[in-house]
Amino acid sequence: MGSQGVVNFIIWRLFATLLLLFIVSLLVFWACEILPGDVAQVALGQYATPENVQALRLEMGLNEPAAQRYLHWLAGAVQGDWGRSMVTKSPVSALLSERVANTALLAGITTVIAVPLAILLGVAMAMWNGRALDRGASVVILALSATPEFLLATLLVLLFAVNLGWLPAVAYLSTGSGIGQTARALLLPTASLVVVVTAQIARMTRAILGNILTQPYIEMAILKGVPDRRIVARHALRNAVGPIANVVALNTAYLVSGIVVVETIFAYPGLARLMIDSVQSRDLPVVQACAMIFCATYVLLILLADVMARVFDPRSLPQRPMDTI
Amino acid sequence: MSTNILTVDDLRIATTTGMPVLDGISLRVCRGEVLALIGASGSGKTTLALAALGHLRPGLRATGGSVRLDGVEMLTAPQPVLNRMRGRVASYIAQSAAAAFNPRMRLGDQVVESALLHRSQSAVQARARAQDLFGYLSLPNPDRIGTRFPYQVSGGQLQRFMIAMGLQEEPLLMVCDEPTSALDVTTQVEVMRLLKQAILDNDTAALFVSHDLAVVAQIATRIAVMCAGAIVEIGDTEQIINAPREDYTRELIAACQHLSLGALAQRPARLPASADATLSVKGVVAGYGKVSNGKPSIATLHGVDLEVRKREIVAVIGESGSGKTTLARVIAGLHAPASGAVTMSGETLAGLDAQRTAAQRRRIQLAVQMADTALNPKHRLRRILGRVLAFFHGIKGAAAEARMLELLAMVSLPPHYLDRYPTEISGGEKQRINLARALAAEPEILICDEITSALDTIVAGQIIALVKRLRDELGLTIIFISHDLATVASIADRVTVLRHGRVVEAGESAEVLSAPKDPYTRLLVASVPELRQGWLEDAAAMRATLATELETSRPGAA
Amino acid sequence: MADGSMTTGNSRPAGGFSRRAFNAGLLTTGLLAGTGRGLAQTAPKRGGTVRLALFQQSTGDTFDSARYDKGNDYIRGTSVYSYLTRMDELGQAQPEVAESWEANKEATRWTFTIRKGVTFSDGAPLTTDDIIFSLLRHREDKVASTAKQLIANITSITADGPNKIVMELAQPDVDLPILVGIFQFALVKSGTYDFAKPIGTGAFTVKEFQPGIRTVLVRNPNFWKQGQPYIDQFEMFPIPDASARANALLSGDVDMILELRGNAIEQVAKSSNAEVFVTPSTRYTAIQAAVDRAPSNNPDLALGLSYLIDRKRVLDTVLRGYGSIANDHPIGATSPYFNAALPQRELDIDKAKFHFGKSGIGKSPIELSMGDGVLYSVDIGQLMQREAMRAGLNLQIKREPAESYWTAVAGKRPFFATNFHPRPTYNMLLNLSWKKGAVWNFSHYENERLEKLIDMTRAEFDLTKRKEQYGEIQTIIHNSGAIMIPTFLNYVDGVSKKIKGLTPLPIGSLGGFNFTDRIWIDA
Amino acid sequence: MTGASTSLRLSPTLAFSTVVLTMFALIALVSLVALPQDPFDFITDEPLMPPAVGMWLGSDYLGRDVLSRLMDGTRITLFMALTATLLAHLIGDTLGLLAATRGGFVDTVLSRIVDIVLALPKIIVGLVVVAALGSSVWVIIGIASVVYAAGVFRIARALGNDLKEMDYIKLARSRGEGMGWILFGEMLPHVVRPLATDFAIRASFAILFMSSLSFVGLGVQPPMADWGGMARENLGGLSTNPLAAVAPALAIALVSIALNLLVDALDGDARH
Repeated sequence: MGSQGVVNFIIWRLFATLLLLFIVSLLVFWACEILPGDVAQVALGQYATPENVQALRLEMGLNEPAAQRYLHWLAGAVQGDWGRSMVTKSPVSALLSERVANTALLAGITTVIAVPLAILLGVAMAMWNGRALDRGASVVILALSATPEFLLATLLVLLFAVNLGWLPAVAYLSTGSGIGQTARALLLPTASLVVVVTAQIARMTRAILGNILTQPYIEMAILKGVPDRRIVARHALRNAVGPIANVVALNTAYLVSGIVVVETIFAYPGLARLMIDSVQSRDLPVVQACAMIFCATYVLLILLADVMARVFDPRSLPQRPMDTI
Repeated sequence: MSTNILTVDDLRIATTTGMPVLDGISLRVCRGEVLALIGASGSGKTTLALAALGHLRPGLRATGGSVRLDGVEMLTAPQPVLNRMRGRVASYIAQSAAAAFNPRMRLGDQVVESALLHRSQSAVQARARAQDLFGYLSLPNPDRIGTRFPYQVSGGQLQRFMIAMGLQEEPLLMVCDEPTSALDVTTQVEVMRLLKQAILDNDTAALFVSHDLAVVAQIATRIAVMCAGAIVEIGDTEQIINAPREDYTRELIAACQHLSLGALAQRPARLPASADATLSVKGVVAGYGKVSNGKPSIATLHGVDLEVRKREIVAVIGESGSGKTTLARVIAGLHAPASGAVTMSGETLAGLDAQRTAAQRRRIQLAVQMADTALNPKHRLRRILGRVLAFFHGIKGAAAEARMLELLAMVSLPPHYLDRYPTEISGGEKQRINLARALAAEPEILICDEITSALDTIVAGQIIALVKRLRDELGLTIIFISHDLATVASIADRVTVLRHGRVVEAGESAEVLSAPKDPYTRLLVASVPELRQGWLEDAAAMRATLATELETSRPGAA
Repeated sequence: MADGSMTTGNSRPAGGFSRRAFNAGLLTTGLLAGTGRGLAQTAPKRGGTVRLALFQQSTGDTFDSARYDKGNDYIRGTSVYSYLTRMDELGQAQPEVAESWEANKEATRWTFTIRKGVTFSDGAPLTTDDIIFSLLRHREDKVASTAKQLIANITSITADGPNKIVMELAQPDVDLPILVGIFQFALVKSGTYDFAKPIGTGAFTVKEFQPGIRTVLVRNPNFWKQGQPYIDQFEMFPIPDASARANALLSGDVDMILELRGNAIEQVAKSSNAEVFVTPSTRYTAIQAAVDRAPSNNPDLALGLSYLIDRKRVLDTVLRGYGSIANDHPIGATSPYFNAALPQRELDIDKAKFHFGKSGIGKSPIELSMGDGVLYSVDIGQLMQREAMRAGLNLQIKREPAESYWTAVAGKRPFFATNFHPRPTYNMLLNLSWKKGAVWNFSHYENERLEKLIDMTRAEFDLTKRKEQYGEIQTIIHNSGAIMIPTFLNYVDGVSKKIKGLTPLPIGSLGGFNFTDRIWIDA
Repeated sequence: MTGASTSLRLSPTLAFSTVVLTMFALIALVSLVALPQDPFDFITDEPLMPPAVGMWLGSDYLGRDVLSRLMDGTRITLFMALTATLLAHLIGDTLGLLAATRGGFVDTVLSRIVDIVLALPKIIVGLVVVAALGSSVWVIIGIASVVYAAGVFRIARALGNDLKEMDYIKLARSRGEGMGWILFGEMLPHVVRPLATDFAIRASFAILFMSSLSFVGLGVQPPMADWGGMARENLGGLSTNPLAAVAPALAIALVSIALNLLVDALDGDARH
């Protein structure tokens, strides 16, 4: 069943991904070039005297032509060397390691909780379409997905951390803090993210299933005496895998790159915050690394979703590989 | 248990907005009998069929009457009860198997699903039963074919799976909704035969919905003629066919006879056609995928020739996959041929309309099968026709208005239709507009691609008549593409038979259709349903003999 | 006050003048009354971990004292490094690594006696070479020190025996002992330029340092102060969001936080487990005019603007009363140097109108560049803009992105906000911000008389003369048309009630950013 | 069409959403002419004062009238969100349909560009642009519109791909019609509804996106305040005057909910 096709498809897409990353890296580089205030200046900040700046520029090799610097970076990146942070002087990889771990942890936990929850919810809503559960759930979900993240998070903190004192207000992880401690620390940020993500995915799932339930083969199933639940669970869901996987992928990507607000409120040292700080300090190598990670995550997640869709689709039609990145 | 399996009493169904769909229907189906529901689309026959299973489509509700299936009141029965009845007491066979099978589930699983749900058979029994049925319905290697997915089998085979699914639990009643109308004629014969056989062998009763009297005549013991949500006439097949009481029934029969090979006889003498070809197609090869040295990777036409003389109607016949539609699109310039040439009165036409001159584009017009997709549902007819006038002839305002009224008259539609949307007119009327739009360009050559195949018999007949009239009045040259010999017989001067992208036979339609040489043509001819009982058996027999011949004559590629 | 009692005796006055009078500038009445803390403390307890939440998040965190410009760094510095001296609550230099010091009559030659037995965290002894390097490296270009200007007056530093160093000054400086104790002049190993793995003689050693994420410090077992520090471990990490920071303190996740804002102050004050730690100071947020470009080179504009500031409202609404009204110059009202003769500027639409009329600005818009990076500037700006409407001035606030603020905005736009921590001496501040070409002279203001006065104050022994000089300085700055200082901002921090030993110091948060070796947990 | 109008009258959700939306629209209009208080003036010396007579939502962190600022913010917020979404659709729809009908090179290039935009985190894009151009109403609108145009593009393209298979499109092209007519004459009428649906939902996203922009300090210039900005700047006051932060957030939620319900209602009615 076209497993060969799937493999080729993946290979093609990975190639496309590399291309995309290359273009993005160019873009990011260019953007950092045109930003006001150059790295050396920002690094020296308030005290920059012209000669200091010159000295630092020299040290950072900023006086080389842009193209040369980019190629230099590229050469390194290709060999897996992300260069050194211009601000901390430490290797980017070292700077990233903990952040990546943190982000992965938070995104991971949230996904593991939110995705099944959301899909179950969406399916349930589709099954009891139009009944009390459906209506009630959709309004709640809507309200939640419509509240600004930062308010949601702050309210959670006020309630559970400040007033009840059950949970820590910040997701500060000191090195070597145990599982329990970590879990407690992550509970609130995870909770607020779960709420946001669940709301999104559940809504989409419900919508997707809703469309599928109008298909003729669903009517046929009804006329075969298949109970509603089974119809949704067996007949509809199979056909919904593709689109749902896509929605999940998008939301997961968001969890990796888009959760600045939550990271800020819970003082959680994640990638998104790092990228913002680095953009602000014009720390190009770090910005590049983050951008690469974010784009790669996004593209690969989407790829994963498409593969899922194909695996569940008996006819893995050979389609133009770039088409659905 | 009474012999009455289905009893419908004064059934009334209306849309949620209150428009009546079924208006006081009463009928009964007894063991082993096949009741056919026949009527034009919109007559409510499908709604009735579904109601027999206690199912109303969204937007419909029962406003009165009762439907008793095997003693159970289906309209009020709770969902669990319905679920227990469906598939077991009464099964459903949908019109389009292609759409009715879940694309993501194996056919075998879908066939046995209800049996397993009902626990009426153990998994093993169910599989065995299914395999028997597959064999019985002469599906290739029945023991393994169940593991296939819908997209892996042909349309005809899908329909057989559908029937197998209907028979799986040996129900008392099979509800068949146009089970063959989506099939090619030759396939239709086989499927019909199997279905009929199955019904007899299982001593099942059947509610058989169809718009084609000829088809119905072969299988039904009784026929109910429906029109506008009511039963016009109900009686034994014999009586309905030979001694119809109601005018509407007579009309149906007339249309049916008109569209049959019999029509060859009373076809009017052809007009004197000028000897020179207006349009000629020479060795056209076309298909999809990359073209390498004049051959596409997937070819649907392998070197097709076609000669059309002025003011004659040339029919191109073939079943699905014969490439007839591709040919139409090549001529119209919608599909660039890999090699070969299309010339119109001397001048060679570019492959794609983009490269053709405005004049050339105007002189060839195409009317396509699906009127729904042919007319932009968001445009009023005025806009649809007006655009063409403005585009080709720069006619606007009053002049355009006048011209449009002419066109409407030409296709015999009332003037006030100009303000309607395609969604507000019937299928036949859409097809008329479809033609009118083509005429608006004042073409010399009109290509009609399956323009009747989506229509009910009576309406189809009217459209055919219209086309003929247009040819006579406007002296159009017409390329008439169809899968249905009956239709063709009643209109074409000459016929070209396509199979797997090759011309298997061509000539004067009288000769080709009355004395076909090529076995495939013979098969086609034999497959045209005739309005007489027993035809089905003859056709099936004929088909069997021809089958072997065909295998040998089969072109290697396809 | 362990160190205080231990050392004051050794402090020998140089010359005949009273040290106590010295640098009285920073004395602020009610300083100790700022909170219920101060001297009345129970006996120190050892052990425990203290967590501090910072308000600035920056991957630019560093251990290179020459690059210090944030509270984050100062605290890190005072914990890991030692200094020659340390300023006490009364604004006096107290011995640290320098046991004692004395100056010649003109205060141009200073001799410091170095404490024996001070060792680096890696065991190496602290030598005079190390000390000399630690100070002089700030002259080097490649070091790009933030203290370049401050070291400029020291012409030479030489060792006199194993435990004495001598500093020669270009001009007399009676406050040198205080100067050599500032955050930048941390004592490091001679020849150190890479501070990724800092080695100091301070109370703590670095267990973990992740710029922008966290710093974990642990007790330095062979710290030269006996029995100190009291706590085993000190962690600091940023919580940039103000309300989140306050919540973290209230929920007990951290023990100390920097910079309480707005309502959070009352919240903490009300709470059972934490309290507000106020340090009255002369820290200020100013609106400066770049006098080297139009339109801001027109003094009437700046003067006009200065009458648009409702200082009372700034104090009440923006600062919630945690500050004091200023008069467009950096000297605090409680300082003996304060020039009471200068009329206090107040909100005065008519005066404003008059100056704007004089400036001929008319309806053409004036841009006021603010930034979230500059404390309260956006709020003050909004207040000013409101009054500007009344005065018929088209004043527009521009909130500038924080990152490029100090490079692309401060000193580059006509009117912009700046923010200053007080220095141990006013003289240092003036040197840094009012001298031609000084790094903090964002206004690019040049005034020879002013510069002369600044040098004079540094050399002047006589308090009354100094008062006059400072008086004139205040007048000049007040009328310079280069700066508006609406109010002085107290340091308002939050501290858990179980933290003891903290005493306010008006040069920074939480005891002048210098507290880690003195605090203890009293649970 | 007739069926639509009938069910329009029935649906309660539709009633709710239309009421809410019109209410905010009115507020936005009213805010142009009259407000209870001057939204920029410092009415009281007591910041974050709880509601009182004359200041029905209390005061904000600078002692300004929350209600007046909320009303003023309604105009700004809705203007920015709607303009941004509108622009996003103008760009996305045209390019999407074009990519679908033209196919080939045009399609590939456009799709790749869109991939890149989608692959980059929105906030980061915003941050960089603001860092480069400084923040102003129009810059923010620009950012939002570009970011969302990418999403719109994909939808429009998908719709276009279905449509271009329709015979009436093919016939029109074979007639020799130009792109203009194909896109706007033949296709547009069909995509209007689904795109309108998308518009509503996207607008609600835009509001949220802009609020998170304000959160990271990339919002509009003070003293102007959009809802997000207001919620943000008064977040510290949850203890004394929660309304100062919650009211604007509530407004955001209300509008988004209303927009979504509107869509659901219309779609539901479209299905019948």
